[in-house]
Amino acid sequence: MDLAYTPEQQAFRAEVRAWMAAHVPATPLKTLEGRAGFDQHVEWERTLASGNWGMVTWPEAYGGRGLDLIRWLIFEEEYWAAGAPLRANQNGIFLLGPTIMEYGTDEQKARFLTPMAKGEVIWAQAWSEPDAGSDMAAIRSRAIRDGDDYVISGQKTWSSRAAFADWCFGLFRTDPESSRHKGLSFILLPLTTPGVTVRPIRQLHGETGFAEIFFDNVRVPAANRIAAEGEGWNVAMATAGFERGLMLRSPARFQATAQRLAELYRAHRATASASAKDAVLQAWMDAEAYALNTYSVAAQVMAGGRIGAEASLNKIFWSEMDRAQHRAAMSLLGAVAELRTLPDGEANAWLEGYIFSLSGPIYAGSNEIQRNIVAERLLGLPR
Amino acid sequence: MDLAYTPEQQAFRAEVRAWMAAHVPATPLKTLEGRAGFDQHVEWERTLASGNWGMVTWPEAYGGRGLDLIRWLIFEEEYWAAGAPLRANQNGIFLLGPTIMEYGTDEQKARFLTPMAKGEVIWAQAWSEPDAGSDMAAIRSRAIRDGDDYVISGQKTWSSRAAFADWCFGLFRTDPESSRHKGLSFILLPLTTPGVTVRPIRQLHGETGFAEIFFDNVRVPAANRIAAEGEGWNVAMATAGFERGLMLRSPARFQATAQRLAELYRAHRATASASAKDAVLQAWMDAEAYALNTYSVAAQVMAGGRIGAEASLNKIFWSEMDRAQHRAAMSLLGAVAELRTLPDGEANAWLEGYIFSLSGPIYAGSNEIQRNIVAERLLGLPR
Amino acid sequence: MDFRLTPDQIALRDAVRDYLSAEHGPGVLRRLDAGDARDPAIRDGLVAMGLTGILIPADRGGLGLGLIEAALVAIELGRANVSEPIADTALIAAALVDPARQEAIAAGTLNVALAHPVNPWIADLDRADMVIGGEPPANPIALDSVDPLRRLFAAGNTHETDGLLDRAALVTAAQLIGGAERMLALAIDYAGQRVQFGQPIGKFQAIKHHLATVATKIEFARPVVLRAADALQHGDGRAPLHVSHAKVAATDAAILAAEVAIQVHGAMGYTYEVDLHFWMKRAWALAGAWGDRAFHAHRIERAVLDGGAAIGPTFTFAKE
Amino acid sequence: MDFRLTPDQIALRDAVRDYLSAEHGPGVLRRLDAGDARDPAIRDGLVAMGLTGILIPADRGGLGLGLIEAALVAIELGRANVSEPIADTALIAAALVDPARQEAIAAGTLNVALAHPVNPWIADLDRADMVIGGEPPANPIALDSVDPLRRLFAAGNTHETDGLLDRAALVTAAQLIGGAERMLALAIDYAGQRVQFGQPIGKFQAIKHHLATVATKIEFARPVVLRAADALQHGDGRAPLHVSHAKVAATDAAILAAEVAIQVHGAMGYTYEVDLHFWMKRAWALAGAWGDRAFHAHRIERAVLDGGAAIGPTFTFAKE
Repeated sequence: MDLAYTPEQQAFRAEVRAWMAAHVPATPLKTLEGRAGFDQHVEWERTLASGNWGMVTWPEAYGGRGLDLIRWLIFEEEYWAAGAPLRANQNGIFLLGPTIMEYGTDEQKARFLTPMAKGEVIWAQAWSEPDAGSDMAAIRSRAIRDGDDYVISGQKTWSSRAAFADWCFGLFRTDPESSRHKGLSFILLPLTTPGVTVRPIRQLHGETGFAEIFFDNVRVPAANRIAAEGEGWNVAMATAGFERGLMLRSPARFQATAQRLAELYRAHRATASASAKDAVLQAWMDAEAYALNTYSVAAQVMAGGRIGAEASLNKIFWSEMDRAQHRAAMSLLGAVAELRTLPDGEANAWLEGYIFSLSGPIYAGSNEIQRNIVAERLLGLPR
Repeated sequence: MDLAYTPEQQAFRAEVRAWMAAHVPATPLKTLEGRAGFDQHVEWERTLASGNWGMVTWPEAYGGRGLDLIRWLIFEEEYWAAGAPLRANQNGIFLLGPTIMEYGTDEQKARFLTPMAKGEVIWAQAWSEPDAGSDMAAIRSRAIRDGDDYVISGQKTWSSRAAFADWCFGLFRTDPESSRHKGLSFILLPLTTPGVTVRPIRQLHGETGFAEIFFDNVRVPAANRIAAEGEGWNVAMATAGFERGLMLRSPARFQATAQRLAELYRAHRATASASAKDAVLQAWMDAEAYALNTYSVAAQVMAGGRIGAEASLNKIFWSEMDRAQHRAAMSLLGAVAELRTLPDGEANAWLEGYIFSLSGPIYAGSNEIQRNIVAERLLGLPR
Repeated sequence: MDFRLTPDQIALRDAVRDYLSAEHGPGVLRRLDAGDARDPAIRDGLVAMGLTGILIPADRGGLGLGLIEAALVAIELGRANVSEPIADTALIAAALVDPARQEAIAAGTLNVALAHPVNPWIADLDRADMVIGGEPPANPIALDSVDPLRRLFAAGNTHETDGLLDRAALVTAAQLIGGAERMLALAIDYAGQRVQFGQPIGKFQAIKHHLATVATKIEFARPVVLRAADALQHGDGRAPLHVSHAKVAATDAAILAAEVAIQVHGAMGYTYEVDLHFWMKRAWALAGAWGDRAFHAHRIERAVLDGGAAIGPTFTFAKE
Repeated sequence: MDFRLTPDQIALRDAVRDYLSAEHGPGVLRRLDAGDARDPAIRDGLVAMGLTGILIPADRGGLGLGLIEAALVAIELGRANVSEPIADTALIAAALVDPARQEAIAAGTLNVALAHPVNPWIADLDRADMVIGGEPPANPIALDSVDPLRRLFAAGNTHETDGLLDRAALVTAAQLIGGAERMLALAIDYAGQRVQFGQPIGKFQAIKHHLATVATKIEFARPVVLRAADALQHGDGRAPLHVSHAKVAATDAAILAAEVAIQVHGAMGYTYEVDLHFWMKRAWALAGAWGDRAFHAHRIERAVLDGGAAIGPTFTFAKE
């Protein structure tokens, strides 16, 4: 065990820090959930790509820098410390990208990865269906083979970024006789394909973060399928593992939240309750623990280890930490917590963050499902 | 709603208080888990009976005073405020007594209730079996009818008070062909009956609070059966309801604990953590809430209401409150929490209480079972 | 000593509940959300029921009832998520104004807005005929609450008004209890309908236990609110302590109910398509209103940990 | 930057774990509990493995390893519930004595007891050759711990010794982690065997979720302990903060593991018949040892809330 950064790692940190200082927009971008803000975020993706920062761990051949996970963590730390924007590209670089890297053909890698790293194609998820949320094996949308194409019909929902994205990836039933986990295939398609209709879903806070996608005899080339026909479930499980695992939530974001929470506590010290104080300390401890665990998992992965059901521990921890951090902030804010704009004129980011944090224990597989996975696969309890 | 005590209720409180002041032993009795302490506690039951305080809510004909539940609550408040001992008689007066009152014949009432109220017969439970704990319907001990008798064989366990008690009550399978909830009968017998062997179980803190009871062709008159043959499950469910419900844990005990916890906090104020302070405040709030809820339920019962699945809410609440109160005390005590005798020479009642509190969420139906009951019977969720 | 509601109290509660259940369902909330969040017809209906006169003596046109009844009505207002200023005017201000104004309140012709240093806002200032506890700002600035049915305005100069804070905190606690009960009911409904893995999700033990925990939390908060109402009604010196306990217990129950209810609803709970969000937002709003959790926890702390206030069973009720 | 254990560290950990698993099972605990709680053979075996020399340079007969290795050994001692004073002598005191005494410790001929103002007791004073941090009382008074395998004596005059508290708190935290892992394993075993309602109770979702929560708590405490060991090893100025975090996280994990494990065991967990109680009692004992939760929470509070100590990612590791 060696917990010192090398001089090269420190130099890398300095490089990221300097670039971010020079390029991160001075004023916060508009919300990613609206057209104007989305375009700003895409523009930022392209600015990132101009510095070759799209996805530092990817091979140089695909628009990356070929760096290891420690550098990625350092990159993320400096990225969030600089107050850089959310990544419009998240579905691509953190979910689909690793999936293609593992299951795609060389041709698919060449075709999809570089535009992803460059922010030229923004990806949406097309996983869940109205009756297939936590129970993803209940998928009914069909992709029927017709020559060199599939013809897709059905409905997807909770598709993040779909309102404005370029392409989507998802699971479709290619064997109409199959059920549950069998007969599914993992297919990519442009959202501009004829027969695709996207209907944004209004979220509880009025934004449109995700959308429904309707497919009406949508024709997609079979070359857009990742891995063999009928192998979609395994591919999707790997993708879901990436989602829950190392990459979805980098620790620097939670450390930044813990730090802001400590500042909020100091501003409310005179009136704060014992429970709020305890929650602030716990937030700091948990953010630290999450960072340490991430460095530990990254070291395993760099040595050739794979993240399996451990990703579920991760997802349980960060999602409940995130909710607890924001719940503590709401408690500290007291009477102004409910205001969308705080008296100082700033948007109430804690309120927005609390609302968003409530989705954490639900999405990417509800925490009930995650605890089942931990119990059965890691702890060996009977199914 | 009228939350004022009547002058009569106040006079009753004064009467209890005066009697307790004159009679409660000045020095604490030895532990109920050993022979000497048990005898002291039985002696105390008889002292109580001498003042006609055995069970104030029972009819005068059975050794009670015919008082209502409000008086019972007042009695309990004064009882615990006076530092009076634990009730050796608890199984009898709070569990079996109400069961006989509801299901027994007049003859059985006359035969069993008065000696119970007088502390002349101390009762043990004989419910659980090695393979029938939370799953009480898995009972295998048999009582085979032979003329006017039953012949009992089998094994019971977790029998509280059995080491020193006089009689036991429990469920036995009277129909050997039956399974689960059917074919069970509720039978009472003296622990001195030939063929009965009691083996005390050593608890984790070294005491022997409960015992195993082995039955080897034990002959018991059929007149000792409560309710009809094969009706035992319904009777036992009623008894278990009493156990979980109003009577097992009177609120005054938790209020007394909350008060002692506040005093403990004051003694450790300079060093206490925010989490401990919050836990102490929560302990006070919960003890108050429990008292208020009990008065509310008592009023319903006095008006002819019955306690059904609501008893499960009660059991969840008090058992988790009890554990949290004692956990908070352990945290406040810090380094001395582990000592069985505190530096001032006093027994570490908080440690003993914490250990005992860990059994609360387990016994009388584990809290997992209670939450199932609440969800299915009160909330109407599907089974 | 009788903790039961009287037959009259039960009849009042049921009448309000039935009326709101019939007239003020989720469709009304959606209509108000799409419009300006207030509808004179709702207010007129509540006035016609006599609710504006609940605390006002009969000889001034009211029902002559007390704070227990006010709390019971507030629970129902919370259950239905009523946003009309009737709670502020009729359940709080009515006890604090002169007889002539009481008559006007009972008649439904006077709206009172409430200001207090503990709140940075005044609710429904735009349609208020008078303000208690502060100078109405000359140019009211509308604030933007997460709750789309709330109408808040930046407070100007405020001052403390005797009796206002405890009454308002009590009514707020009662509304939170009603809201918590409704969120639990919505989650139970959804869990019975939503099928995953071939069965209603309400069959899964994890879902059952989440909901049982919420039910327990609510069950042991409700009598705390009623005790506070009784103590305040009778002028018990411990009423502020009891009100603070009520506000904390009701807030904690409502916040837990919201978090569990959205978890049970899954992604649907995160949308406008189901109704849950209206009650969650109200809970988040009321959690900080009329003394946030810290404010009331400190009042309890001063009494229980610092104070000479004795605790224990003989101090549970007011008038021993 | 590499958070993995080195092959040597893994080999050491596995060797200690395998040895204790073979030689120090629950049967040993029961034998010690029935006797005087110490057995020279256990100590001799640990000395023979070289564990007393773990922190001592090779030229004084030791293994010349560091606090990471000491923490790994302490986790295994906790997992096996070893009660020998080897942790105090070899993992804590060894770094604080002069070279001659280090040689004696490595050889297994010197036992050191530890005193500190934060503890009201000295462990294993009766067989100690020397005491660090206090005057041994002339007539040691034995104290009665809930943990039958602990031998505690009332402390006499104590004073602070540089480096002692943080090292001891670190080793205690590591033992708590090992104990928590063992309690989780015991509960998993029991849940797989115990049949109720016609199935192993481990099939019930409620049991699964309890145990998954414990696993999560432990998973995110372990690296905190290793980071603290590294920081202390390298003399990082933030080491006390990191040690306090480790003690709090390990304590919370162990107390939770104990409460869940006994709940899963049901009434059996409340008896001497199953082994769980040995680990629960150790957890309750170590929770308050070398700074209780409040002591360490206050140290964190001073750094995080009061302090100038910057927090954030670049302060996670020592030597940036």
